[in-house]
Amino acid sequence: MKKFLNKPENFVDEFLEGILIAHPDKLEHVQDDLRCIVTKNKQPGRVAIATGGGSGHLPLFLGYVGDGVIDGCSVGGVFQSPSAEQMYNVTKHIDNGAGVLYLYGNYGGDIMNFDMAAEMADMDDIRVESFIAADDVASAPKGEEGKRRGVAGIFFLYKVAGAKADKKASLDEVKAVVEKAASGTRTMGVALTPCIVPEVGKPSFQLGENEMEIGMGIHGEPGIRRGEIRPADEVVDEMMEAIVADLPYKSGDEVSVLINGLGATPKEELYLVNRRVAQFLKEKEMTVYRTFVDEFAASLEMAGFSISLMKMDGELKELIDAPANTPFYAQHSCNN
Amino acid sequence: MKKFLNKPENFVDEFLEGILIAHPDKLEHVQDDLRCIVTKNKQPGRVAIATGGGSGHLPLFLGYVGDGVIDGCSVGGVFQSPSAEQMYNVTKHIDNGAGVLYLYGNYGGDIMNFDMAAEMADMDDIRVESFIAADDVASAPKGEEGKRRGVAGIFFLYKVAGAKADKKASLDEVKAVVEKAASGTRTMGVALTPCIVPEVGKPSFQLGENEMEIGMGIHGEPGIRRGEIRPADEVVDEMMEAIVADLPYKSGDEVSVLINGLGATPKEELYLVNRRVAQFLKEKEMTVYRTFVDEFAASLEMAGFSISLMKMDGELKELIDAPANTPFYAQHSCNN
Amino acid sequence: MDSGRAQKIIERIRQIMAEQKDYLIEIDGRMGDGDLGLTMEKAFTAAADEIKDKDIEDAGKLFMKAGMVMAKAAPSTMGTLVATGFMRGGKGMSGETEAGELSTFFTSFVEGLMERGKSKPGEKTIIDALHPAAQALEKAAGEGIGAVEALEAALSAGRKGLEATKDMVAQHGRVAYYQDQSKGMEDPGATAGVFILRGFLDVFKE
Amino acid sequence: MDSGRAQKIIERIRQIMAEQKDYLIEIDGRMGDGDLGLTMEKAFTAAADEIKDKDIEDAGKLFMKAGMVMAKAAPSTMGTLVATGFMRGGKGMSGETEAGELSTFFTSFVEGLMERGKSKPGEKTIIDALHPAAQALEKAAGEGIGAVEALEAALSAGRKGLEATKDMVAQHGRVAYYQDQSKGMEDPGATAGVFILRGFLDVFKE
Ligand SMILES: Nc1ncnc2c1ncn2[C@@H]1O[C@H](COP(=O)(O)OP(=O)(O)O)[C@@H](O)[C@H]1O
Ligand SMILES: Nc1ncnc2c1ncn2[C@@H]1O[C@H](COP(=O)(O)OP(=O)(O)O)[C@@H](O)[C@H]1O
Ligand SMILES: [Mg+2]
Ligand SMILES: [Mg+2]
Ligand SMILES: [Mg+2]
Ligand SMILES: [Mg+2]
Repeated sequence: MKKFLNKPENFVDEFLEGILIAHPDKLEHVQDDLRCIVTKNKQPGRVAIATGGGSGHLPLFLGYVGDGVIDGCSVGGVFQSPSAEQMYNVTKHIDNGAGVLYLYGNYGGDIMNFDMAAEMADMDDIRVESFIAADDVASAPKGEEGKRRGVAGIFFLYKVAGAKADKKASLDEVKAVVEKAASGTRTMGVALTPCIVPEVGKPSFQLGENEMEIGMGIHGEPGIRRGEIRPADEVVDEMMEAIVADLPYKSGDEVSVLINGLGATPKEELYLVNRRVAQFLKEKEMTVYRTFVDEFAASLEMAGFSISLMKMDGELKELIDAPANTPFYAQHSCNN
Repeated sequence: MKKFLNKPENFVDEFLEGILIAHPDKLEHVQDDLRCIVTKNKQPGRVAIATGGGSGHLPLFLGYVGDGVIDGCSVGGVFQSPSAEQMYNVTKHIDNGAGVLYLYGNYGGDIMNFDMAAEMADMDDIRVESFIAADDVASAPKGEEGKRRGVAGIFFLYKVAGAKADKKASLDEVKAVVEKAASGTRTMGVALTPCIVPEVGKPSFQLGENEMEIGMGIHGEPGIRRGEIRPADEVVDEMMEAIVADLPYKSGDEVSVLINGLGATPKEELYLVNRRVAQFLKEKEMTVYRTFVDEFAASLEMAGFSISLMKMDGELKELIDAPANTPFYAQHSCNN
Repeated sequence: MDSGRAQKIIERIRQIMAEQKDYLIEIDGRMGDGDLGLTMEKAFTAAADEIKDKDIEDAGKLFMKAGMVMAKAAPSTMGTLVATGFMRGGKGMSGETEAGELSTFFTSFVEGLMERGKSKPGEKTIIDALHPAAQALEKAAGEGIGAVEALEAALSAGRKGLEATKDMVAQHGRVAYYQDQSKGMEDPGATAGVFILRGFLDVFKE
Repeated sequence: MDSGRAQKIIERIRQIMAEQKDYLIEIDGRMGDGDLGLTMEKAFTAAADEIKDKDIEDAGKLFMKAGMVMAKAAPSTMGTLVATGFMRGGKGMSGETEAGELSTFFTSFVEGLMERGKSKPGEKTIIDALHPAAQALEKAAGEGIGAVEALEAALSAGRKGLEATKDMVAQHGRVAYYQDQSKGMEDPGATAGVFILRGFLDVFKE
């Protein structure tokens, strides 16, 4: 296991300390719990957005806490849910009196804990609504969308939710725009190498020297096809066919594109992938509104990437283009 | 070689295409040469800043072309210099009538080509000044600073130069502030795994299963010590001792910190490193002005990181805090 | 049930989970992430430590407290489910006889699981072990049978339920991504459910 | 020198570099990045292709053109140096005799290298092969010796210079990071310099 670590059991708390030290103007933690990260810039009256999930996916989840995006995040162990109590403590802290939207990925542990946290918040008369991101096309067939995993597409949802909340929209309005955005968002990933959870110390799965797995989840969940590595353009085409067919996205649609690195894949390769994605969309007579290429939802040092599309409309364009200023993601307004 | 590629010989041009497609509002290329990347937002009267170098280091070098930073970049093959003619074409395009600063890293091929380009520009009566970044403490002993490699610290120099140029400073003033910033900037890196140049197809060096190399360059140049992987805090301490002793940075100094991932190292580990860097500086009674943690100067999929310090003064603080908006780096003013 | 017995039960389950840790890791690791052994050990260790010196008179309250501690200590899927089970079971526990208390405890426990997990019997989960066990306890309590015998019936029903999970297709959690491949294997959560039943029985048999 | 001969020289060096590609990769790879074989092949292939059908009367202009093409095609350290050498050599080439032309060509070539590389003899570079070669040519030209004999003397001086690089400590390029470790090995750039000399001699000997 080649990693920069001290004691594996301190991994999460130590990197959280490093994050809080690096961004003292933007982030703080609730009470004595490093794992409850909240924005320093509370905005009275604004709907607050909370997320949470296991560690190991930076910038997910806490990286989007900040201006224009989300307000708080509870942080679990590597690939493990935070506790309901932590979520509840974040909720109490970030609530600006306008209610809190829980926006997180579709994983059993997270769901149960967010449900428990919502019940606790309810006892405090904090209004909570929940939306569970489930954008991974590869994780369940069409018709069973509710069973799908939430992956990198959640970046789009955070961005849209935060921008809508900034406009002093109500909790229901924020949730509604997230629902709309999510209904047009689909993702698929591919992995070349596994990652190692520090406390486990060995890879959770193996891929052969020339193998890739299309559709693999960000914790190494099985994908839809394992096979020999193919030229990048062919890999992209296979993924895009599946993504585009799922919604389906059609000729004339305008979409935003997110190319997400899973950890070890260089930016050069991500942009090489973007080239083919753009060509593919052009061939299908779709237009690209905005393109985002970087690591948004990683899986430690896994090599691989995912492609997400979000169908755009006038409102979503405005929200995607609104400014953002978080430790892991900054954007000027009308940024591209 | 596990990579997302088509033909290795097309790697550079294909990722450049992907970049230009992703950022159509910000970037364009000169004439028919994809490898001459320039900002779309020319600013009459502003000193222009050009850089260039081999591919494989994204966001270096072209990633900083944009508002508030640099104006143009010539792009070479992987780890290879671009040609003098490409540099010259970039120079001609970006000159706003106030002269051009060449700001690039200390590598033989780059120097010779930038020198040739400067001679060509001179024939066109474009005033060119050059500054060669050489921040890597590990690459030559104190007293031979001029032989040192340029690595991630160049990010600080770009940022400072761009912000100074934005203030309508003259070419000499921009160069002077870069000289000042560079005189207080030092970097050291450590690598755990090599990377593979697509056209070569195999790693250029080998590190044992439990080995790290402290001081390794971003093309795999030899470092100062190869040995067993140690706990992260010990690795950081060893690097920080060398960096701090070199300038030297002293008690009472205020510094900005840059933790740079070399490619495969997860952000979690980079922040874990930052925790110890901050502790170390505190023990030495230095204060941290700003902290930057991300990939700034990568080496494809190499695992490892580097630490850079820049000594701050009032002017440098103002320049570091000025806004920036490039495809690979955005910052609001007074960002942290 | 006095709270001393409840304390012993938690402690006994802690022992069993510690002994079975590697086995749980192994069976969860076949298709899941292999954390179940760690989770169960962590949950019951935290609970046992917390309630060891606590002066709680009421056994139900003690189980609730144990559940709350587990939720903090082990917020993974099974950690949260078992925590919910103990909280709800402790809250719902009532009755004149020990068998009656055990019946209401496990009935509420399973209700809690189903609500929290949005799941029901037949979906290859811990519920498939504990739901038949709760039914067996209810029947035994209705028939006026003693606690040990009632728990023996419950354990046997739980084991049958566990065996039956082999033929089910997983609907929840990571293993659900493997769908049909999960056929033929026992559900690891149901295995942990059987261990919980055994912990109760062992203490009552002392 | 007529431009047909200059054309043949470039073509001959292209052949040699192609034949020696793997060898150059190997020796550059010991401490450098191993690209030298690729660079030299690329540079001379591009130059040979470019000037093949060009109607340039003047041999000096043809060498200059070859240098300009190399600079574009192979902008690495040695590519740029050799390109500069050909541009400067072609520009500086003059004289009544062939040996005189060769002498002025290589003297300017080496001056170009030193200026461009900010380097001088003794620093374990291509200069250590070509500087003594240029001196040998100057001497031969002064003595009125013919081109073939002059180039034979130059090649032999270049080979001696190459041999002498073994004892030098590298001051430039990637290999300089290895400092003392570079002792005992010939400089790969100087090796390529000897190949260039051989290309000239081979054509004059035809
Ligand atoms: N929604 C659910 N309802 C009831 N039980 C569930 C549910 N989801 C998972 N389980 C149980 O949890 C077990 C897995 O627990 P655990 O290993 O903690 O989950 P994971 O590691 O996937 O988060 C399964 O074997 C199953 O018995
Ligand atoms: N400044 C310099 N002046 C003269 N020759 C140099 C200089 N730097 C390097 N060389 C020559 O270039 C050779 C290496 O060329 P090349 O492999 O293209 O360099 P790199 O791959 O390091 O950019 C060295 O062996 C040496 O002969
Ligand atoms: Mg990376
Ligand atoms: Mg599990
Ligand atoms: Mg788990
Ligand atoms: Mg070389």
